[in-house]
Amino acid sequence: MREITLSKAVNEAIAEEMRRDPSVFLIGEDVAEAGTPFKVLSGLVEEFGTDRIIDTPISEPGFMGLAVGAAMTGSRPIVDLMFGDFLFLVMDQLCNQAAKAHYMSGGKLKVPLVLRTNLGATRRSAAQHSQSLHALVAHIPGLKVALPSSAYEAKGLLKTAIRDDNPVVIFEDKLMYQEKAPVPEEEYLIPFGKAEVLRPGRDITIVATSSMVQVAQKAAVLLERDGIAAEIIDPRTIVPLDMETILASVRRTGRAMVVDEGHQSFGVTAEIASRIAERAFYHLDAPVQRIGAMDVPVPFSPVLEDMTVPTPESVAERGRLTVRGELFHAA
Amino acid sequence: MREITLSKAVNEAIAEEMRRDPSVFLIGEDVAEAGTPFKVLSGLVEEFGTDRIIDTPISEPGFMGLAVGAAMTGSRPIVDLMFGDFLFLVMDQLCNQAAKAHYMSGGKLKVPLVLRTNLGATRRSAAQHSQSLHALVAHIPGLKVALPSSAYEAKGLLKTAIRDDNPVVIFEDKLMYQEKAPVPEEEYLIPFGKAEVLRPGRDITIVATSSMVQVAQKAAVLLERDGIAAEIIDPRTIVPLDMETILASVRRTGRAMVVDEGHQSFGVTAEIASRIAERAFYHLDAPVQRIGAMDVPVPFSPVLEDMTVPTPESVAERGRLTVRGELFHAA
Amino acid sequence: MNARKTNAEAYLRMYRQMVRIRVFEDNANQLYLSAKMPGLTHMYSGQEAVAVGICEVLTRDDKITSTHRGHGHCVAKGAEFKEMFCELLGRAEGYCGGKGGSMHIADQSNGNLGANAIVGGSMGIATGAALSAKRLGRKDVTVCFFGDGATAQGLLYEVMNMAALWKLPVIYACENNGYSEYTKTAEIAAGSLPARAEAFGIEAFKVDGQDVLAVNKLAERLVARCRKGEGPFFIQLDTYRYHGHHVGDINREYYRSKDEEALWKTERDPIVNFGRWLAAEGLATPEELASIDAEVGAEAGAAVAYALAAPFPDASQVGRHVFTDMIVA
Amino acid sequence: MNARKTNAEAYLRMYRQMVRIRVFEDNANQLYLSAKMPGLTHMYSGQEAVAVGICEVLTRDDKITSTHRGHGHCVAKGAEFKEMFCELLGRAEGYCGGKGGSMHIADQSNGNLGANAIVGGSMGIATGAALSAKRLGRKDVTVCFFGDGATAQGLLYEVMNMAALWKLPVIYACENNGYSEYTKTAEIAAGSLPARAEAFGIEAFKVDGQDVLAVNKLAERLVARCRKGEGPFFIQLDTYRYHGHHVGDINREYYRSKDEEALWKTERDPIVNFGRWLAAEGLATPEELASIDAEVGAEAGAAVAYALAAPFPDASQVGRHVFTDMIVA
Ligand SMILES: Cc1ncc(C[n+]2csc(CCOP(=O)(O)OP(=O)(O)O)c2C)c(N)n1
Ligand SMILES: Cc1ncc(C[n+]2csc(CCOP(=O)(O)OP(=O)(O)O)c2C)c(N)n1
Ligand SMILES: [Mg+2]
Ligand SMILES: [Mg+2]
Repeated sequence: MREITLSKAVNEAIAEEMRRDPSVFLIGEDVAEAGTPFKVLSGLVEEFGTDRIIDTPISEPGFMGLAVGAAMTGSRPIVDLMFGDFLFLVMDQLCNQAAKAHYMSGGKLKVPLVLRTNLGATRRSAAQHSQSLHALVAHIPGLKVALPSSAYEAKGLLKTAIRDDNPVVIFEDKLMYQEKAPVPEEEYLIPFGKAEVLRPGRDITIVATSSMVQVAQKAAVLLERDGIAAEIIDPRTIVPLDMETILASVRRTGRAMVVDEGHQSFGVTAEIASRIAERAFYHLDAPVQRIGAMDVPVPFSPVLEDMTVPTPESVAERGRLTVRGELFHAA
Repeated sequence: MREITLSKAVNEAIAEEMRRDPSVFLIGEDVAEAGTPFKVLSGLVEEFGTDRIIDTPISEPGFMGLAVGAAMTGSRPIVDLMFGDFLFLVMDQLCNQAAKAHYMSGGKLKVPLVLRTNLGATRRSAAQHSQSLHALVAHIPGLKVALPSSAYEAKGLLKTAIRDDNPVVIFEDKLMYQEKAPVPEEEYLIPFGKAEVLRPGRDITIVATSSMVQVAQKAAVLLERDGIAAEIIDPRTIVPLDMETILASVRRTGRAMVVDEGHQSFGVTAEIASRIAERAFYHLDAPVQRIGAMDVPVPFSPVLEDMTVPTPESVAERGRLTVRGELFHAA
Repeated sequence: MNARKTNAEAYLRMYRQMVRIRVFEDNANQLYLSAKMPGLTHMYSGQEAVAVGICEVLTRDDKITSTHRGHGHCVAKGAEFKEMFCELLGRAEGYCGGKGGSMHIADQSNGNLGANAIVGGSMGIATGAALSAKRLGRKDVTVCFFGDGATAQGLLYEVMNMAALWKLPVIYACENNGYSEYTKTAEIAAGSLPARAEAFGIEAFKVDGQDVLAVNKLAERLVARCRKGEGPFFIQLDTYRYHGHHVGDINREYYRSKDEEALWKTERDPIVNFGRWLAAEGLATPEELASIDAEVGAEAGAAVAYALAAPFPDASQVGRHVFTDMIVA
Repeated sequence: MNARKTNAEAYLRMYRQMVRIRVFEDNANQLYLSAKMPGLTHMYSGQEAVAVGICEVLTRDDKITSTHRGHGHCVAKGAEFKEMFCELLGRAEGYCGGKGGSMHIADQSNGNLGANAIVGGSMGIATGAALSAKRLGRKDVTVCFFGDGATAQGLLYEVMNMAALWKLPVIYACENNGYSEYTKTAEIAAGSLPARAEAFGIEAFKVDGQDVLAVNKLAERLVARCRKGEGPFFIQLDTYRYHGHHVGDINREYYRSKDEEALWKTERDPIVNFGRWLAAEGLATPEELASIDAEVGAEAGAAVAYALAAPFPDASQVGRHVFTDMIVA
């Protein structure tokens, strides 16, 4: 199968959906000629014109609001939010308006919009350009949240998001934009709420999201050397969250770790770990392990920044301790 | 001991700290003559003048930003955010600026501010005036988060917050403003990060926050009728979070429930439950139970709204099932 | 049909709509005072000429966005009393199935994209509706209603900038009732409101918001220009709210004198004055007007009675409509 | 000391400060190009007269807030090269202990409350610093630097409104370099920027941001008026950035022509033109200016060498400064 970058996969998803449905348009900062700072959207304005690939002023709350109104009135906007950190600026329009309009109107208003943004640290971009804030939006009823972990998933999930009648927030991993993966030429969609078992294993289940899927995969290779077979599950969407697949695995392996790049406390690892701990209680041979980013603003200095995120080594080490029953030292 | 309302307790805390420290001022909408819609601040402007009790335009991001700058330059602002739901409007200034400035500046800048706001549903105020959003801010490193559950705690925690050199978000329960509780005449402070055991019990530990403390207490009375002794712990602050007290209790009772009025998914119950499940793993006789608000926008109609929040009956029922080992039916 | 006749019809329709709003609010207030309405609500009484003068020139396809003080806009844009009272009382037959209540009442079938409990919260929505219309080649115009207090929200300037840059068919209708909750506008708004819009290249107007004909004439002109692609526009409509900020705001002399209230009510009432004008012009007799009042009163009474007897939503509704395609357990 | 002499000193100080900024940026760019600097950074080159003309009239107690393009403000407000380069390279001795980097460089000892990676993010902070000064009876003035692109953030209008209502000692200094990333200002800003401030009752000015004396004179007057309680003010300073939006923005002809760049660099360079004027007025010989250039070059070279050899922060630092009083494990 051909291999394309995540960036290209996103670009294709948008182009295909825009060709298919004239009500889809894209709005954000420097999305047209510039094609975004990450060059993800290069070429789209040439095909679709500035009427459908709309450059905005630096007004995140404003264009987020515009998207909500447009979505209520027959359009299907895709909002391009340049950095996930800017989510804080659009929270009111996203969480008080977009997320609630369908419910508050008793189902009469619909808000089919997609908010495309990103997550991920270690780009030496410091505290305001490195956050992974997906846990925040996952806490708000009415928003679906997708976390692709490869070019393949990025394309399939984004296409599904664009066709969804609800507001969907999709986070791309900034570090992955230039990474290639096999992506079919033929059209495909990836359903929401269906986790993927990326690697089978009998000893421990690793649930990993977005950027942490690769980390988990490398950790699994390290664990293999020690004779430990890790099963890796990628939930793909955390709202809706496919607990059935996760629980089936944990009930088999008896052990689980959850790895996510958001801050650990009050984050995604807490939700998934507590659901596992509750619903696989009688199957667990060891406490469910959570590995998130440190609870610190992301520091600029590379030596510090690298300490804040889970690594293949730290994940493997925790997996080893878990399987060997040596966790007391880790906790 | 005299009994005063939570509203009065908050008023006293602010007055005492303003008398003590001239760098403290308060800023928000209709805080002066009007004393806020909840009348919590009545009388303060008469004592401290409009120079220290400052009425603002309806510009939440703006006055939150002003508070950050004032806090960096020798003032200790208290921001009055009329409804907790408006947090979405101030997230950037709170989470990208206030929370990170101390860290990003390597400890040079300090942001000693308090954001006073509220939480709690069942006032028939619908989806944009009923949210309990404390989990969101707890996820952001650099913010302390206090959740008083009585007039006594409201006063002591707020005084501590005002003296703290970090940004602190304190949530008052709207439904409790007119409720009285014993509050000493003498000055006192309540330390952050120290949970309180409000009721001893041997069978199950109930960790309850803010508005849910009273619900838990009523549930405990119901459980007592069935011969079940519930221990109730109020963490008082969730950042910092006193896990030692909670774990000591759970290791004794072997069972735990966490009750919180925020949405259940990706919320406070997940964090506390997953920490308990991990660190009291070998002491647990039953899965840790989480009881949060339903994952739905708060509906207006009373019949629906009342279904969305934990009640003494629903908490007691879950406790009963947990202690009796009948949880399969509940999960 | 001669012009005079057509106008007369429109005039009487506007009169009736203003009366309908006033009567709706009086009934809503009664429901609150008699503890039959859950929560609380913000009365539009006194501001009727604004909503009616503007909505009279809008088609059903045109959109509006509304505010926490939204009953007037809802009625003016064509809503029915029954569904409105049902919504205020949290009943299943309400416009939002009881899930929205007074602060979120929406009626998308008539182009009302909803009240909003976040002050300024709908400014983006209105502008986005205009963008949508323009992009999809539709002719509809959107009117964004908001109060003087809402002009303090930065969002307004963000969206006015984009509306101006992209020439969107949207009208920012600022209802200046002189107060932002318990505070006089002058204390919270520096400079000049129309000048703010003009600084973004938006043509701005001021009009007496108690004079339904003046409002209507201006709106007619601006809506027509919007349809021709000459928008956006900004209008400051000076008006007054008769009640407290919300139904529970009773003792309000500390921020607003009784004399001031009395003056507006006796001298500047939009309904009374318009009624007098209609009579003076020979467009309606006092009896005809009185019979409109009576009809509306009866309509409201019946709707209230209906709503009070209407069923609450079924418990199964609580988890519906979080998403279009999943039910939350 | 006669007035001429004092002025000469101030002029030469301004010249030197402008050169220091230019040289700092050239070195930073080199560090980036040679892959010695982590992340990326935004060059201030071309805009020196703005930061220097304004900061020359500020005392150490006066505050500034800065932007993602913040090195110029930092230098102009009194920062040392060593600590600045250490910060850019993530070293322990940097102004922020290496935790902030280019986009968060702050130097509170000289009144610089920090660069900010959120466009517009420091507008509230600046206004709050002014509120703080006024409330606490201090005389300091705050200057809020931001770009033309940042005027699209609604926050600006919220805080200008409050600054105007409360007469706060703050100056909003809008550095209009004609671009907001890869987009021309005209495409993202409707109307007129100074008019926007005026609509909020704020006196607004326009000045040639390439003319350090013009900037300095205006700033002197406005800062003095701010100290007397006559603030706030708004200044639009027309200027130009020589480099790309950030160091990695190399191929930029699709949004900005090489001719345009060349024109600004050859005809309107603030340092060259000011140097010429100094020589023409007999305030400094070309040799004196050249020796300043040389001194600054040596200073920068030494600071870069120092920073490159300086230690990174200790691992134990990662959990410090999240809070003032707790360490995160
Ligand atoms: C974002 C936000 N801030 C504050 C409030 C509380 N609040 C509700 S109405 C109101 C005053 C609004 O004044 P204005 O816009 O003039 O409308 P009016 O009430 O006069 O119709 C305030 C402050 C709110 N609902 N939303
Ligand atoms: C809130 C926010 N939105 C977008 C960005 C990305 N961004 C960084 S600089 C910039 C352009 C700023 O333009 P301007 O204010 O004119 O400053 P200049 O770069 O010209 O100095 C943008 C869009 C950001 N950092 N923060
Ligand atoms: Mg008003
Ligand atoms: Mg610029």
